[in-house]
Amino acid sequence: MNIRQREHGDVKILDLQGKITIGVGDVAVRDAVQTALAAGSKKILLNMEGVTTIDSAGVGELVSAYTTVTNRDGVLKLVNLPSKVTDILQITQLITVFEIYDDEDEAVESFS
Amino acid sequence: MNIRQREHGDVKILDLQGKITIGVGDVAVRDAVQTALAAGSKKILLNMEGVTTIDSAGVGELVSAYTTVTNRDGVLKLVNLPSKVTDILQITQLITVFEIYDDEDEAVESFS
Amino acid sequence: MEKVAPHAHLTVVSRFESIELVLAVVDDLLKQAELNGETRHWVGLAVREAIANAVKHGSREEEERIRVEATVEDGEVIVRVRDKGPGFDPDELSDPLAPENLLRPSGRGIFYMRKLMDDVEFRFDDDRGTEVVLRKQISSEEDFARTEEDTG
Amino acid sequence: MEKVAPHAHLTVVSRFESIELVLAVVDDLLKQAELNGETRHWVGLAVREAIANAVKHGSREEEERIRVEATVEDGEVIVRVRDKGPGFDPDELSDPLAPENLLRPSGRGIFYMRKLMDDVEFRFDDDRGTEVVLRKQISSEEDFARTEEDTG
Ligand SMILES: Nc1ncnc2c1ncn2[C@@H]1O[C@H](COP(=O)(O)OP(=O)(O)O)[C@@H](O)[C@H]1O
Ligand SMILES: Nc1ncnc2c1ncn2[C@@H]1O[C@H](COP(=O)(O)OP(=O)(O)O)[C@@H](O)[C@H]1O
Repeated sequence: MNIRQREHGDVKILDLQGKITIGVGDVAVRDAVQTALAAGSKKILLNMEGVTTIDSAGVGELVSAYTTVTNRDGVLKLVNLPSKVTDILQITQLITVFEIYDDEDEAVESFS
Repeated sequence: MNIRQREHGDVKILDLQGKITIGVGDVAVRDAVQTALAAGSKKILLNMEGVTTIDSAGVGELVSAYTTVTNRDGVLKLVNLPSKVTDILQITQLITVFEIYDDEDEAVESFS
Repeated sequence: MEKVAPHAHLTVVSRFESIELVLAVVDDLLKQAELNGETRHWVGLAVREAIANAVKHGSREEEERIRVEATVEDGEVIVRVRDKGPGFDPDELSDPLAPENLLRPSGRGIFYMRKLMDDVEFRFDDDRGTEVVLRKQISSEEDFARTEEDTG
Repeated sequence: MEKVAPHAHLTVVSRFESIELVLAVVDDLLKQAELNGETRHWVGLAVREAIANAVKHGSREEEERIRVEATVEDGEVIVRVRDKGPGFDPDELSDPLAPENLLRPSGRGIFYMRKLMDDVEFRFDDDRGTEVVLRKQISSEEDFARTEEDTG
């Protein structure tokens, strides 16, 4: 798991690359979201384009990120889901919990 | 196997990195030596510092490189052998066949 | 001459770092059986969940070992993951789709295994420990690789 | 509770690319047995040679399978590599140290195996194929890892 941070206006974009799986990727996602929150970001967009595998621990981490950000009056959204990630979120009916976009510009605009 | 080429005067130095093992590294070494010969190099120094593993196919490739270069009136020498490479050449009594140096400058000078 | 079915059986240390090694072995096996990348991905994910559970819930001591056995035979992938833990009651599992569980950070592993495989069975034995057996029929056309590239 | 010795048994496709997977599995096993990096390197090299031979000399058809079995038990590493080839006569091997062979590009694999391991045995069977059994005692202090780092 490799995470790059970018900013687009007041939206913090985290580009997730690789596996969000137990013991490695899951912790990396948590840390990146915590760091963004600590730095004052309230609008966080996870760009999932580079995610190759996500397991139940990774899904749990996405859910935790979502609830943590929401509890702090922030907004967390997802963009560019590979089909393998969509399928996995679908199976546990989380696809309707997250706000998901196909296009980054559209996602960024939706925050304002 | 990763091979970088350098020149020091008329000595062609090949920095070998990684595994010289069957099916991958062995072919890479052969190609690099052939390319150096084709480009007119007669003095070839194999820098073994980055070699992590060598198997019998790799040893065979070193021997072939040695005989090919020698047959074309060239000179092939080795420098910076990790102990695992030295041990392997020792076992098959090849340590005395090759001209081996501990120091690159010394090795380069020895060609002139 | 005796036929060799794709088969792997190995012990690994009970820690998350072992997952990638097991996955590499299982993936190679599924390639031997000429399964396509899609099917290999989903079977691999079920195996990840099974090993993660063995590591998380299946140790009585530090750094115990987990046994993994995988075969592809008679049109079926079978993967067994065995740990030394005390086991659990599969009837007591909570439903991850229940509204009160939907936003919980855990509790989805076995649910995924069941969705991704045809059959998931748990066996408990005081001496042998806990075993999960994952099965998937691969007789259907859609699981097989169509091209060389697809198996790569 | 039943004791689990470090153990791995797997089939791989007979091609050089399979070597790294087998080596990863064997190395993990030797780490489980707490052998140090040096010992793991040399055992690994002997295993490389055995698999390379099975791939090079041990196939009757394209892409046959090779079986590998590795254990560490009672202070001994045992690795078996079995291929489907016709075998050979170990008494007919040429000596790589003979002056006329010293500069030959091949013929050193078995010699290395014998130097790196305590015992190398070949078994031939029309039905089971060719098997090489590599053994190394690890009772001596020098094979064990002294620190955590050494096993890493
Ligand atoms: N190998 C195992 N040994 C003991 N308990 C297990 C094992 N696998 C699963 N469990 C139990 O089943 C529960 C549900 O597992 P799972 O659906 O994978 O979700 P999670 O592991 O995230 O809790 C676990 O919390 C645990 O109590
Ligand atoms: N698994 C095997 N099946 C058949 N023949 C083998 C096998 N392993 C070794 N041999 C024979 O033994 C010879 C010597 O093997 P080795 O010392 O490893 O050198 P090399 O493989 O470089 O020739 C080989 O050339 C081959 O004829």
